[in-house]
Amino acid sequence: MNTQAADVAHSATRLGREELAALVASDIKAGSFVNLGIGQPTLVSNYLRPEQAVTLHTENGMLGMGPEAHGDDIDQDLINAGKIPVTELPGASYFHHADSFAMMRGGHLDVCVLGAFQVSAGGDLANWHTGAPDAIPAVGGAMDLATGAKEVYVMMSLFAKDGSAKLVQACSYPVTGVGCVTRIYTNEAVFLLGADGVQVRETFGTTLAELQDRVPVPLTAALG
Amino acid sequence: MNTQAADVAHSATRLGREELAALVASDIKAGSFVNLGIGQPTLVSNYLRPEQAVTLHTENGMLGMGPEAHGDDIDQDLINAGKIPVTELPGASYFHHADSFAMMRGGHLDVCVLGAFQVSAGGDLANWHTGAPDAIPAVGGAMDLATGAKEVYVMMSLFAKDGSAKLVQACSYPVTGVGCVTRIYTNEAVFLLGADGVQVRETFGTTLAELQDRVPVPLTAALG
Amino acid sequence: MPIIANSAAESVAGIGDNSTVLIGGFGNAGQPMELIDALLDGGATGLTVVNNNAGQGDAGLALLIKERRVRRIICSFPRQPDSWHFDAAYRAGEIELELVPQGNLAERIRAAGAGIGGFFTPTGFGTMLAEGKETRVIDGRGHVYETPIHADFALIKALTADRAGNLIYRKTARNFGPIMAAAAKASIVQVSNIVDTGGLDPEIVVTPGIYVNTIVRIPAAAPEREEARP
Amino acid sequence: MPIIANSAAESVAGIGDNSTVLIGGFGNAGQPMELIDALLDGGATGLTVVNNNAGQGDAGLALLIKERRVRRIICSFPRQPDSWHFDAAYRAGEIELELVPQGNLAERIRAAGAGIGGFFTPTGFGTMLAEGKETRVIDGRGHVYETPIHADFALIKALTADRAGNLIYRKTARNFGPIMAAAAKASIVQVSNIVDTGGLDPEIVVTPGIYVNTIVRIPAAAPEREEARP
Repeated sequence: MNTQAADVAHSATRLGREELAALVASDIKAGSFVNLGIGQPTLVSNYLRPEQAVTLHTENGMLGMGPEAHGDDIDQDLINAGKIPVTELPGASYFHHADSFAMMRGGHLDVCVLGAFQVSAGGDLANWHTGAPDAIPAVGGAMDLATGAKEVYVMMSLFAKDGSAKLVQACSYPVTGVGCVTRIYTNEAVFLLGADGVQVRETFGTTLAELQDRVPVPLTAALG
Repeated sequence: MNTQAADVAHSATRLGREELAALVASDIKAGSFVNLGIGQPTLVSNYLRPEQAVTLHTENGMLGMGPEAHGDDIDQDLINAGKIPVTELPGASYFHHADSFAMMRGGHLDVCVLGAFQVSAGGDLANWHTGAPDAIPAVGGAMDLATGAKEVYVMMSLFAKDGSAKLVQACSYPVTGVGCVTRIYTNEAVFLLGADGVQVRETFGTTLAELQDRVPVPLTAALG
Repeated sequence: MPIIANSAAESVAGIGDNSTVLIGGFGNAGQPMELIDALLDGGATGLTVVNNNAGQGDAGLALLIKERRVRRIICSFPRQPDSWHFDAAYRAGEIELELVPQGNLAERIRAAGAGIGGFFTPTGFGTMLAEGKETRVIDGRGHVYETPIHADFALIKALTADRAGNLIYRKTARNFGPIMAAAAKASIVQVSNIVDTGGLDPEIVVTPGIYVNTIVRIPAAAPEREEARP
Repeated sequence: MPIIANSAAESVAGIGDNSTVLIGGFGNAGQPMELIDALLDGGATGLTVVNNNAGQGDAGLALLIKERRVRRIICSFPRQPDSWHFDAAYRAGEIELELVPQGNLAERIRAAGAGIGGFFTPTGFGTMLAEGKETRVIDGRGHVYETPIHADFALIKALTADRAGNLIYRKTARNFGPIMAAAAKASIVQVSNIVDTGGLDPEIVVTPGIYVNTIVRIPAAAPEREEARP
């Protein structure tokens, strides 16, 4: 087993939310078309550099979305999927909902970044429903994003409040999409999911061996 | 059998092509959205009166098509389905091919007017293929129009050059659409097709009784 | 040619009990608030409503639900911090919910307008929301069969109409408007401005007039609307 | 960001043998003649071409067919008074024809771009063109199952692009452009004008730049083009 900590890049401390967002941002290839989910993934936009020329999509009908609007720039006809007023960048375009979801569902977005309750070793994503019997369900565009984007990056804490790992062999929460997640960015490590199973690209304030003790799926060090 | 000639409006002589086009035009309800097929149906546009406020659709992506363009008005980017330069009326709009056919296929056009090789008593239309084994087939938008418009009016001569009726019990030519034709305008009579079979609304230079002798489907006089 | 109604009340007067009504908007953007209010005042009940959400706060669709006029709702995201009227109706078993992934919602509405009888999509495959649905593996990928959402009426908000019914929208307020206009038997549209036929460039028309039955001019939102927003 | 090519030849240089190529245009409107000519000059063969027609006269697609570079064509209306090169290839059994009703052609291209795995349509039901296809009765009406048309490349003509690849078109030259741009892995677009990013109003963009990979500026048609028209 190729599980020696020396094989994996690591930093001394766990990442905070902002550091994690910065890391995700730096990993997005220049020129990409990207959809950032509601909540933590939205932070990624603060760390995208202009020279990356990343174009942001919002599923309510816009490409070329700019930062959150403030003060006089607030326009209630210009909001993002979280219903927060945003701005328009040069080169933006507007389109209706079916065209917007066709863009997602047709595989045209390079990356979407989503939060998660759980991700399975096979890339199943659970992020829409706690499964609680009395919960009022709501799905929004999560299933379309999970299924449609070329790459699905998940941002989440690696462990739930009860200490259980959120990277699991099989999701116990209702799934959003099957075999769709390609990367998981957590406060303790970055995981790459694929045909070779779950690979650890880097760790933060921990080692691969320590992670393997706490995460119930086989982990290997990512090559190169 | 309600086949007495006295029951059917008639005129003394057969209609010419232009008279037939004028008749079809006068039958189109005010405010209708209409698609006129290539060839003889195109003549109908010359007889639509402005107060009818009929809006013409052309399947290559336009609503609000105006008359054929001449001289300096010719613009090779503004053509009809027959690839003839046309003009744009106030209130026109342009859209792409999928949106244009969605308009046809979604049942939004009130009437389309098409030519035909044959129409069956049950409203089957044959107008796209002679069935000759060496013919190169071409279908264009005929099947979409036949299937999508709320009403399909056919304009044709009632008899082929060999004297056989083109209104038949069952089409011998390959069909374009099944049970789609609602009216047939011919040089000798106007036929209404529906649940009550084939009704003759009016005759031109002939009588219902004479027609019944020459047309191999049961004919009745239209009520009212 | 569409009818130009004199008031929101007049424009929705034809909506009877048990109608299926598509309501545009995503959040407040594109939400035809005055038409919804008129529908509430008109008294129609037993409605099936299609909207991305299930009402927010104490306005619009939320009030229709509060008054138990909505028998059934088809939406993607009913649960919001301020969806208390829906929450109460749902927990009381007094509203039926069909939860649909947002892209399936949009595509099903588009399919109705486009004359598509049904389609296969990967979205939702293998999830709770596909339970009981027909599935098919296409090119090695699981797909779910989805059907069109037809409706009697659509209530839509656009920016400007011409008298032929052509519409343009504003920014992300466009959202569901164009597909809902095409999917309903009758579309009722509130606009900020009405211009003469010919007043809109044919190249920029988003919804062709063929999809519009009734237009009513509602001047742009007054400042107090801002305060009503969550 | 799309590549801005220096010439039509450069823009199509990546199209290899046996590619599937969507070609826009209806009649001459929207036909990317210079890109087709460059494809001819480039020598790619064994192509599958999707176009409404099958070439006319002695230009463009007709020459590709004349030179037997097109193994298979998917179109709605191959037979024209001046489609002699197609006619000859077809009668010689040297080109494969898939004849598709024009609306199914458009919807199948749209489905590819929109990630739809397949759909049911009434168009063609009960006709020769549905023979051997899956059918289904939906709400009492016969439907035919149709599948998406994916492609490697699209060759498109638009009026203006900005440097982000956003496109606008001109009148009925819009036709297949927007749906082909979305259906192909790589879209190559000839435009009359290129403007800076921000030079197109976001409300009037017809094809968002995400669908555009290569742009080449070809000045508007010179007068001799007129004579080449049938």
